[in-house]
Amino acid sequence: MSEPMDFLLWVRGPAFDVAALIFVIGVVVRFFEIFSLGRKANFSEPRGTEFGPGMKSVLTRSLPEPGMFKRQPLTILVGYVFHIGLLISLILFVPHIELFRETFGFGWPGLPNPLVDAAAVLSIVALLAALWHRISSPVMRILTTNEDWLVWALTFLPMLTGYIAYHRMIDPYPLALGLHILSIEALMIFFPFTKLMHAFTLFIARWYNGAMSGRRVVES
Amino acid sequence: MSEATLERGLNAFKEQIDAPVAAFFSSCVSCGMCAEACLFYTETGDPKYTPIRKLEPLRRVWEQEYTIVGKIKSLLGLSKPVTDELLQEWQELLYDSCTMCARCSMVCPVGNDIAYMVRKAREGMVASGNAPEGVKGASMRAVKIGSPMGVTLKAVEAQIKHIEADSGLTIPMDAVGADYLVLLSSMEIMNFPEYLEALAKIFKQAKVTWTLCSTAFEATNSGIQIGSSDIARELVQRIVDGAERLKVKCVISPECGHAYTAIRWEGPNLIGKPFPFKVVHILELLDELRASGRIKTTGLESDSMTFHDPCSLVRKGGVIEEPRNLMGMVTTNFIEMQDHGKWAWCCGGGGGVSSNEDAEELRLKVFKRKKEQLEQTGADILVTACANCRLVIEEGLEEYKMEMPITGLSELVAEHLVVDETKE
Amino acid sequence: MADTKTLGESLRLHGVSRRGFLKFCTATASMMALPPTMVPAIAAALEKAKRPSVIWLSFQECTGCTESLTRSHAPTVENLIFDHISLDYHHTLQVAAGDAAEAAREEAMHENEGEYLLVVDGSIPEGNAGYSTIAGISNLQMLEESAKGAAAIIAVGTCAAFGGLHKAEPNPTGAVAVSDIIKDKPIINVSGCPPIPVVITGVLAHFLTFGTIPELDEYGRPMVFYGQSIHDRCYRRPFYDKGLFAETFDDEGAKKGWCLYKLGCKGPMTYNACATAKWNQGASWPVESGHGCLGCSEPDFWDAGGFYNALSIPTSDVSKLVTVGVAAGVALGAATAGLNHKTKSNAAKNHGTVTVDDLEKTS
Amino acid sequence: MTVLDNIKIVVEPAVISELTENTLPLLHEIRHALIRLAESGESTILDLQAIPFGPGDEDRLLSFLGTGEVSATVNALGETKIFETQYPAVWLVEHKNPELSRVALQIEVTQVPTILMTQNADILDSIALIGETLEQSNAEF
Repeated sequence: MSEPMDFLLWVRGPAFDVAALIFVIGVVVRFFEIFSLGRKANFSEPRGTEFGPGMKSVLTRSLPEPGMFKRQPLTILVGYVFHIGLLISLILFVPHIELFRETFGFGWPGLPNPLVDAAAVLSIVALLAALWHRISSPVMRILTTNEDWLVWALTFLPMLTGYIAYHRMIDPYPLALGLHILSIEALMIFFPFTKLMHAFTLFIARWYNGAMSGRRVVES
Repeated sequence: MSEATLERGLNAFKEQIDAPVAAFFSSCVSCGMCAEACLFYTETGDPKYTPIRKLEPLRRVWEQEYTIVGKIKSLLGLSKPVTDELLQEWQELLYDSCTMCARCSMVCPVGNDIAYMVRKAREGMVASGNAPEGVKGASMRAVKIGSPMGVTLKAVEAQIKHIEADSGLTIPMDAVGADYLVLLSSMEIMNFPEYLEALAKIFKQAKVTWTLCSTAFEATNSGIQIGSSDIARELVQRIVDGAERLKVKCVISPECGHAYTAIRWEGPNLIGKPFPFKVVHILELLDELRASGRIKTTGLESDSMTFHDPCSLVRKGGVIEEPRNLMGMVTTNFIEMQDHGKWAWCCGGGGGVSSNEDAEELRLKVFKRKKEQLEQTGADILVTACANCRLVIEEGLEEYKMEMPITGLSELVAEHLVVDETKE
Repeated sequence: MADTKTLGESLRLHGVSRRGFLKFCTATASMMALPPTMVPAIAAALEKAKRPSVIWLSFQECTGCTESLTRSHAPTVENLIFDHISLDYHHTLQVAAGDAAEAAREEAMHENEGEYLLVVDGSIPEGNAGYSTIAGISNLQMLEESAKGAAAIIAVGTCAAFGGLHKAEPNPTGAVAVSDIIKDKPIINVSGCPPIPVVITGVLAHFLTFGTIPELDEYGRPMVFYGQSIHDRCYRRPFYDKGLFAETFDDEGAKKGWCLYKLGCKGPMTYNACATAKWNQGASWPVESGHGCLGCSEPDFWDAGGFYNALSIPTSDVSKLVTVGVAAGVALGAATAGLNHKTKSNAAKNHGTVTVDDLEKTS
Repeated sequence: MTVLDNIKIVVEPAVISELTENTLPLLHEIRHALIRLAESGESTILDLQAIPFGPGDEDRLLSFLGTGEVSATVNALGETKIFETQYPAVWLVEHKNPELSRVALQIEVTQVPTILMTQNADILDSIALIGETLEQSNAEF
């Protein structure tokens, strides 16, 4: 009789614990995996510094080179809309902020819900466009592995179920909310072991690129 | 005698993978943006040339050897192994269709330095015997004869005599205690002796003491192009020994782009310690002489001129401002290409591609990109600072039946140099 | 005890005029949360409605549900309803005691076989039967006996509907809901701790009026009362949408009546009629009085995380979880790093210098 | 009760301009009901107890609606107060029980609220009653 509620309690309880543990352990392990491979000392005489340019690249790689925008506007546009929409939905929606506050002990003000809702819709549309692009672009198709489909689905489902839960399109609400949380748990479990990890490692990658270029005074 | 085996190749991959490589592979989301930066893709439209895809063998080794997921996948039999067939197939992608121009490394949204990884992937290709014949031959000649084009010391000496006779300038050889050791690329010796003559003229005017070295005249490094640090080390060691023997303060890399990368950035790491001398690119030195007023030019050209940036100088060397300062010394009508400096497009012949016969057809096809860039400028003359680029562009222009004189920047500076007529 | 008069006849006997009857029907429609357009249909049905027998069983409970019902406001309308039902057994309210009381139950069951309404409040212990007995009869036995001849069962209160407080972790008595035991009868769950009185009478009125059970949701609750969440009907909802929240119970936001989500309001997951029916003669309801909804009409609400934790917060201690995760990650990561290091140094050891003589592979 | 009477109760006056998100849609609904009434003669009844009012919302709404020309009281099963608001055809009907608690509050958008109209059965009863009285008086004379 009470399955949806049992389900909600399960995803908010034991399932969340398991997912969060796997997520945290996985991410930490992945960092060890990466950094344990080290980097050889560089004996060449530097022209410039590493740290500053590295940090600069961390920021500047978020902006596309104008020529690339002309060649591949869809990737860039979809990338922006999706990521901004995702970030707004993820970190500026009050119920999510409460979760962060509970986890880290501090929170921040959220956005009014209709704005978050609009961002989420844009993000969902962008994800669908990204899927279409992945299917139709020869370059993306040749690069695409099963992991890419998986990662797309893992990203899409939380957005979709979040939208459904917010608009109460599935009854009862505990089921809708439960599905949303479950989809995020799936995301968390797979996160460290798939390219979803790029959300963290891209900062490392960008820094290395910027630092190695900075050493030669090339703006990267 | 040992031989190349798959096992040695895999071992080399394992050795080469470091934290940046792991961070790069972890970050790739298969967005395909790198393809748009690569002339082998933009000019052919063939998605197999997408830069990040060229690293599939390296990526597999990384995943299977250095990640938990990869190990689990291997246990479950879900991993695709790196086989000799795979490496054979990838030879075209890692050699024929990559000049290591690093343009892709500049556009990757997550910051992957793809060229850095291609360089590393080639280590495994060499060790497993999957390098192209042309590049192998160049390495063989470089190690055994002393130059990838098979130029011997005798040939160099002949050229020197020729230049000295023509110009009345002196070209010192093995002069101990000179400030600068001048290195040359084979192509400069054989195809563009003007370069050496230009240096002799400029250095005389600027009162720079310099010398050539009989045991280390060749600057290019086939080891870097084929992707073997062991071979590259042997070649760099010759230069280090020569420079130490002649007690020079500074080694001058010739215009050739990859030679600069090899000696300037890879050299010290190959021998595992800092050099006891400095390394400068010839353009860096010329710009320094210009800035300090030691060389002046006159009779500036009025023909419109554009400059081709060798990839190794800009994206890998940071020598971007210097050639522009020097262009200002020789022409009043300098036109930049649409994509220049760090965004310059490769001529298509770098990274060993020009010495790889397998790649010739493809190289000429993708030259279209450079040709269009050149056409857009409407310039009368093309100036560059790399003998390899110059030769590749000449061939390309011929293929596309386009008339455009090409000249080296150092020669151009020498041509307009104000020479004091004082007798010694 | 059996009465053959219809409700219409009974009302006219009480001297109720036709305008009075219309008014009564209007009030009943309002109580059943049915639209005013239903009034003529209600009038026609009530005119012919027969007087049903009701047996009320109380098991593991606190009598809060009965309290809620008997202290309900607007007594006239409900009184008329109650006047018209025959409450043949309710051990808290009835005068009879002991054997006489049980005899009354058996008689009502016998006389109205297949037609009486069974109302249950409280959960049923499935563990030791001795946890809760009435007249020496275990709750389980009494329920099974009484359910056999019932036309329908109304499970009043969250305990009867979902197990309630007793079923909360660790559920020492093995408490279950009525629906966990009785599978072959229509069951209407009127959840809430306690349920809104007007909802209890509304359901009775519906059964009385139409002789059928109302449309139910997936938890067996009448859609008219439980069809919408507290959140959707909450007058503070506009503040939620604007992102205006009370952060503490005494801050400016609280004083301005902003949304109580952050203070743990379970309104979004709770389906009940509090926002419209309200409590204490329509005076107010929990959210209006400044306290978030506890979610009392939902299954397992006792175990659904702290009453003062936002709904989006997992039930466990997340910070602790993260700390444990990081510690475990570091340990496991160090092991992985060691493994990677070993692989790499082995590769370095196995490195055979590449010379130009071994660029070719043997075929 | 005297103790309770000592508690000071402050009633804040309703401000019409501050119609909230709960009351505004209702006004729109009334407007649409009026249009329906004008076009097709269809009446509408809105049950205010089904509307999730916040504190003061009801007062705000009622003061916005104001009072019009007609008011009436029906005494049947307690008192029912009916009045037309300042918007003609918008009626407010409040049903109370004999204990004076409200049992229903409705807005009727119609020409005459149903409760005011005499029921057909009552007309027949009325004919019979008057007939009876006349018969009796005839008999007396």
